[in-house]
Amino acid sequence: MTRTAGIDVGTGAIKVALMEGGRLAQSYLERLRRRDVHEVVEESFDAALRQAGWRRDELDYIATTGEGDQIPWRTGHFYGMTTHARGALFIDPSARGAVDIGALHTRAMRFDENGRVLQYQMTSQCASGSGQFLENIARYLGVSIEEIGSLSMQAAEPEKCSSICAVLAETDVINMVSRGISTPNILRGIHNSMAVRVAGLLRAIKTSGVLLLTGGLARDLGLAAAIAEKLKDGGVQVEVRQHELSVFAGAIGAALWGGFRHQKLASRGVEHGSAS
Amino acid sequence: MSTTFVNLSSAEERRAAANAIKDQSQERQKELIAGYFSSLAQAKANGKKVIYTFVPGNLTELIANFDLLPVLPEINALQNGMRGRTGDFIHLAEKGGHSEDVCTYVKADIGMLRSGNVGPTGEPLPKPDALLLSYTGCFTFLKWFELLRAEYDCPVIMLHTPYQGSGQITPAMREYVVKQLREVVIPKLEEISGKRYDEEKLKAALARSARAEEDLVGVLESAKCKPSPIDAYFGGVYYIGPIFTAFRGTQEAVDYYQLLRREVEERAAKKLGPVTPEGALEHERYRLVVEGPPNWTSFREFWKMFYGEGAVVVASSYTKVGGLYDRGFRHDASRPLESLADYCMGCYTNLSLPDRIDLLARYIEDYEADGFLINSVKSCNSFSSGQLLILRELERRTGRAGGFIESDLVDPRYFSAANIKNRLESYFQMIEAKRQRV
Amino acid sequence: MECLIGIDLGSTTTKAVVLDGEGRLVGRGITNSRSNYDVAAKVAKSEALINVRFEMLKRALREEARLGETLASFEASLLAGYRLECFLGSLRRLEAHCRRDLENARFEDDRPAMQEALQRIFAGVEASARRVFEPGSVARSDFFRDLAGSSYVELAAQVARAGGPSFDRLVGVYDRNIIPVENETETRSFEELLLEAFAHVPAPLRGDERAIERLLREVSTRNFEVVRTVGTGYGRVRLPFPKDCIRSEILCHGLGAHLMFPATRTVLDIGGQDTKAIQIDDQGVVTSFQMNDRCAAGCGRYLGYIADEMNIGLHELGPMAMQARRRVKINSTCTVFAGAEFRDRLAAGQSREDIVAGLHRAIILRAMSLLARSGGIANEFTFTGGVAKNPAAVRALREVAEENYGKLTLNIAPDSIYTGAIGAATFALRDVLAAARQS
Amino acid sequence: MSIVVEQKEALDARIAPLLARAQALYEDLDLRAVQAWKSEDPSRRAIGFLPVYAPREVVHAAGALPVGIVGGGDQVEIVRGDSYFQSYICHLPRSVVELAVSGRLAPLDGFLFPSTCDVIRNLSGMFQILLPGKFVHYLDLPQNFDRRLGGEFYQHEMRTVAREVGKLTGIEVSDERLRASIVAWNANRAALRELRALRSERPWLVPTAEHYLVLRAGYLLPVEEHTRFVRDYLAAVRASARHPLDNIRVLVRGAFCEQPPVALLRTLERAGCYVVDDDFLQGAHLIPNDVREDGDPWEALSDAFLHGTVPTASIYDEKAEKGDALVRRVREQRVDGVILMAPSFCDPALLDQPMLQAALEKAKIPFTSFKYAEDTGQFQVIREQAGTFADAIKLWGSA
Ligand SMILES: Nc1ncnc2c1ncn2[C@@H]1O[C@H](COP(=O)(O)OP(=O)(O)O)[C@@H](O)[C@H]1O
Ligand SMILES: Nc1ncnc2c1ncn2[C@@H]1O[C@H](COP(=O)(O)OP(=O)(O)O)[C@@H](O)[C@H]1O
Ligand code: SF4
Ligand code: SF4
Ligand code: SF4
Repeated sequence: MTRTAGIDVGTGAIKVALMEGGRLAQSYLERLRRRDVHEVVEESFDAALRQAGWRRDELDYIATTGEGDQIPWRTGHFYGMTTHARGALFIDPSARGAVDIGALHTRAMRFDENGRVLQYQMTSQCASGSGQFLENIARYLGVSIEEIGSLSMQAAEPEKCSSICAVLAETDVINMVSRGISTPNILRGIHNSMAVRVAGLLRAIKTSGVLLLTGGLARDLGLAAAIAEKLKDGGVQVEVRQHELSVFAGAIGAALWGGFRHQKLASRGVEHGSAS
Repeated sequence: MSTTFVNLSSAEERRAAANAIKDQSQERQKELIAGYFSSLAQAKANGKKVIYTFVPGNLTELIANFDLLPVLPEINALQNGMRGRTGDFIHLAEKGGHSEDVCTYVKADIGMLRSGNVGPTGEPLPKPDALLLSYTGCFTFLKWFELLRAEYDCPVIMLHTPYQGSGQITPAMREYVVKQLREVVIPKLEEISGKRYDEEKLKAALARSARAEEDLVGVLESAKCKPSPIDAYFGGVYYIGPIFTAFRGTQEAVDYYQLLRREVEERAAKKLGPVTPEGALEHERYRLVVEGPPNWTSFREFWKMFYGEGAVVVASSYTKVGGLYDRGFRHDASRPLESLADYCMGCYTNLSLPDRIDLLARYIEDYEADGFLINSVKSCNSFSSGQLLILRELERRTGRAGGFIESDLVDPRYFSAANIKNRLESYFQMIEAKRQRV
Repeated sequence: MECLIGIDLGSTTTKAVVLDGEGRLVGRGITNSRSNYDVAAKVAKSEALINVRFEMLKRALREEARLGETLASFEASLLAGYRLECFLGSLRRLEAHCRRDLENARFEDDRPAMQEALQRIFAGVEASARRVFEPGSVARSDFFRDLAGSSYVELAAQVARAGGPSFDRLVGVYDRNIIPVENETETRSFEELLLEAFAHVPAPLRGDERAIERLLREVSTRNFEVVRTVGTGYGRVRLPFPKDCIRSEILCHGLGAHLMFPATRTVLDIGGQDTKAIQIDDQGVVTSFQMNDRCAAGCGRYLGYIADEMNIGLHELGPMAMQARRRVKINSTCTVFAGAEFRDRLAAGQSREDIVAGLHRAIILRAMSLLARSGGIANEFTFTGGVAKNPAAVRALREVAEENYGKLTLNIAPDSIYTGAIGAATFALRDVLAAARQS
Repeated sequence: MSIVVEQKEALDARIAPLLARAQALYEDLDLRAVQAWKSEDPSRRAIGFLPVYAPREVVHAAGALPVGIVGGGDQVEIVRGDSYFQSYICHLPRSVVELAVSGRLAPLDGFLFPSTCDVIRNLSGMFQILLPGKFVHYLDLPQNFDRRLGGEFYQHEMRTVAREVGKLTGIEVSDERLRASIVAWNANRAALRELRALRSERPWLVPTAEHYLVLRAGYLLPVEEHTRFVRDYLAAVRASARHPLDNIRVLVRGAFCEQPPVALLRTLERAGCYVVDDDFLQGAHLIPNDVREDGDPWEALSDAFLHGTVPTASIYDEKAEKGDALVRRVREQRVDGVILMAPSFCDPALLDQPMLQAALEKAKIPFTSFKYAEDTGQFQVIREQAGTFADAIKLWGSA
């Protein structure tokens, strides 16, 4: 059976997915926390293989995505939106759209039942509304990342906060706190402002049907709710979902595409080992 | 009671008198504009054909010559802006692939079209029978009509108007435009309307235009009085409404401007300040010259930031976008097509940058302004590109205080009230500080 | 004494100065404005007035206390004791808040461990504070938040490593509770504080205790009449002042710079969250200005963020950049992206010093475009705001300015952070004089 | 086809010096090349022209060197240029002003501002103020394409330019001289056509960034020299051992005025896209085919402009054909998709996009779009967009 690996090199974390015959055999995540990327990639890949009891030379294809095109021992590289779309489809076969909210960038894509990306959109050079942004806010509020979602869900009167700079947010947030606004209301306000940006991207790609949140922030229920609400207000017919594997969508997608390429090349009798 | 005989002693009475004066012309202006929009709504029912065209360099008299009705997309956009409809329209256009970066008039128009082409007054707008591109000084216009052509699949009549790059209208430029009028525009309009071009009729209309223009200049120049009886920017946009849109060359316009001028002269004689949404301005603290269009989505709020501080705009370039009359140009029945050509090429945004600076510097001196302010709108490169150099040159040449604020025409996302207020506040304090020095 | 006060409610710090009737600068106070603006204004103002009293006290001591050569040490020791008392006051309030927080349900499982951990941490913070406030030692910051925060975080890490509750949990308690503490003010009067400070002064320095105590009490209760207060700054609209007591920060900065350097024609102020470029005439009247805000790129916070990313103190950043050898051009505008670019470049083998210098140059280039927009740089040129304390920023500014505008006199005053407040106070003085002339 | 492998070729010994020269010219913001050319003969004059298109033949015929001014790219630090433009105006004019106020345009004796957009239009007035005494001319290109109307007007404009430049050089532009210039440019056009054909046929021989640099050299070199240069480059790459990569073929549209940084072009290629056709430096190939060499040369130039230009955002699309023209081009060039890439805040390019998109959608041609600025320094977003675009085509196409 074909064994492939997908490695998603992000700005916040490294994600590894090992696939066997179209099934997810192993997943592994390691946060970067300001460490050397290449070292963490090596470590995480080895850890994943160890957990699965595999050896590197048993792999038919090692696919990278994200910032992974610099990894010398990859077989091939696929770009972020290609892999997130494929991964999303794997995780939730009814999904036709995905939003990947990463540490710095947010990407939205629409795809067909084969995982072929039809349209996509990505934020540009301002980190307002990014994952990093939310992380900073949580830090100023003394809330751990895991708690954000459930706190946000308790909000009764979300605070209005439009386009806040990710860096100056500190002041804004502290200001809100000192005005007596509760943590849930602040968080939901922030979620709402992020949702506006996401909704903008989604509108641009004209998505409809089931939308899967992928990437690190997919677990954040508050954000998911905010996005769903924003889309509903905007008259967009979308069902927003998330999944515990969401964070691995890129890695899974890469591994799947690797398998696809492997078959295609093998069927043509093309030899391929490592890329270099 | 006739206002002329009131003894204007108390502020209360003065305000009452001011409002009484305001009413007549304001009512008349509202009627004219409302009448215009309902005539558009009924155009098709009345068998009238419709020409879309733009404000700068508009050929209203020529369009009327063929009994056609002009629709002005910019006016729709700005009226929609004042009514708070443009945010959604712009959104809709951007959703359809229009960039966030481009002129919002275009997007507001496209958005309105996509939402069923219901005009600002809630009445439907007729489809165009042709698009008349009579001013090409703004490149966005070219694109705008290319876009509309794709939407409506109707002919575009193109009049290329050369730019006054060297600061003047040369004979070659005039000849080129007249030739296009004669050989392209008129034949096409004849074809669309099925009517013959009637030069005598045009001459009569141009003569009426000139009369209204004379009175408009009188009104705008009344701001040289101290205190100024008008606000030549916020109030000014109401004054220019009829003549810049569908009414130039009509008797209605002649009458309206006569009435308006009379009222303004009365106010001036009584040393009354301009009318604001909160009554007559009591105390004129700052006299300003303003360059650039206003913001429409927060027009009232924006205006209040001025009159709230006692600032009166005594001259503005925006009131010259649909024709610059205060340097002597008038439509001229004795040279009909030539004067139309000069008109098209003479609107404010067709002036070279050095010429714009000269004009503004003259306003600052002639109207004895304390300073000048640039409202730079994101939409309009025609206006905005180069304004920072204008600012610097004016400061250098006049020594008056210059201010710079940024907003947009009809995109509510680009009006930051707090920011503008902050800047204006600092700006007024700056004028005050300068004054105390002297 | 009659005095005038100017308050500059900045986005990062709030500054207050006190002028006497002759317009002499007699007191300065600063605090961080992160929390409540009213409180910040109040704190800065009382700090400034306390500063005035300390000056008076010094004069009184010099003239009356006959302390001889121990006078200087006595003053230093008294001041350090005073600072320590204030710090400990805040620390106790913080501890109380934290302890109350532990009653929250989320600590059900590990309350005793948390209590014990807090016990150790607070004891440690207090001990280190006593070291920091030794007379003559230099503190990393003037603000309780920064000082207490850094030593709390350090100790929390130790406690966590030693098997206590997790670091995140411990720091979370701090983050939640520092905010209310910042919004409270000291409850003890100046007199009480001063007497407690006096208790910290070592015996050999104390001299005639009773006489000195009398003196301390007397100065503490001297009356000031604050004739007028003018407010300015980013947060000025939130000040509870009548409108005519508020001036635009642009005007205040212009005037303040003029007072410090009368030949100034161009002023650049880089604060925490906004940057201003101002042109003034020979009387300090603003002739044009430009400012930007709402985006951290190009403001002081940009460097602060980078320092946080690198886990070093803000004050270390400039000296590090001074060691650069090569010029690095930073591609990202956004602060957060610049942080990521910083890591990428490190990974690509570029030196920390060079990259950090590139970041300094980037913020200065943003300031240059603002300056250019306001009308360029005319001689003399004054640099104010917190970032003027950063030597690398100053160097980059001088370089770029001279490359483009020729040789210049670049002024930086030790009081430069108070520029806006000085302007505001001077406006207050002028208002009073004008009113006097009128009547 | 093979797996994506980055081509790490040691530059061919014949190509390397040519590229080094082109790169040096590209970086020559002080116009040292112009200074050198002028110093050979003190009577020589050089005239700068802004994007998009100017009839360089006329300047040449008047004895002056036409020099293209296309901004400062990512090479100049903008210190004063920003003070002239609000943040919502494209980047090109600010670097042009930066070059002007820092004295780097001093070797030029005059400037032509062809009608391109409102920004360039107003920039002509700004130059009149910033560089008093210099010859600054706004060149109105016709938007009416009738030979008798627009044509006559344009000929009048060209004659004005010829007269004014002639005053600087002391040369009167005769029909003979103008015809000779047309011949010189026709030779250049022929060389460029050949280059473009080769690139379309075998894109791995002519990488986008190199194509760009070669074209760009023509904005600084005398035309005859540039023609030789293009021919040398052609010969060198034809003889090289470059081999194809697993890339898709794309066509780029929208970049007609402000130029993308060269690193961006490399990014596109690295992300898996061979650019086989583009509109970078549009002015250099706006009129792709030869201009008539017989008859009245003024008329020939005018006719070429009226009827021989490729559609571009700053010329009125009289016949509503730009969408069809793009689709036709896509078919001719056998590309897999189109990248619509416009400068931020560029009204002409961005207002054109919805029309181009509509045409592509109708023809079911894949496309992607993004914005850039001449000083864009971060390519992550562009790389991902282009890469995803290439991925989709590769995975689903025949690759
Ligand atoms: N013709 C006019 N002349 C002077 N001022 C006018 C004129 N028309 C309107 N205004 C001023 O502008 C304000 C806004 O007018 P308008 O937009 O018509 O109000 P509304 O929002 O009630 O429709 C009015 O309150 C009035 O003070
Ligand atoms: N010792 C220092 N060394 C370097 N930078 C400093 C120092 N102190 C303050 N700063 C910088 O100054 C900024 C605060 O400046 P300030 O003028 O007080 O801001 P504001 O007026 O906006 O409150 C901080 O963000 C920091 O970047
Ligand atoms: S760019 Fe300016 S002149 Fe042109 S359509 Fe827009 S607002 Fe009007
Ligand atoms: S606003 Fe903040 S997040 Fe956005 S670009 Fe500026 S620094 Fe970055
Ligand atoms: S990039 Fe676009 S807007 Fe800018 S100068 Fe060129 S054509 Fe004009």
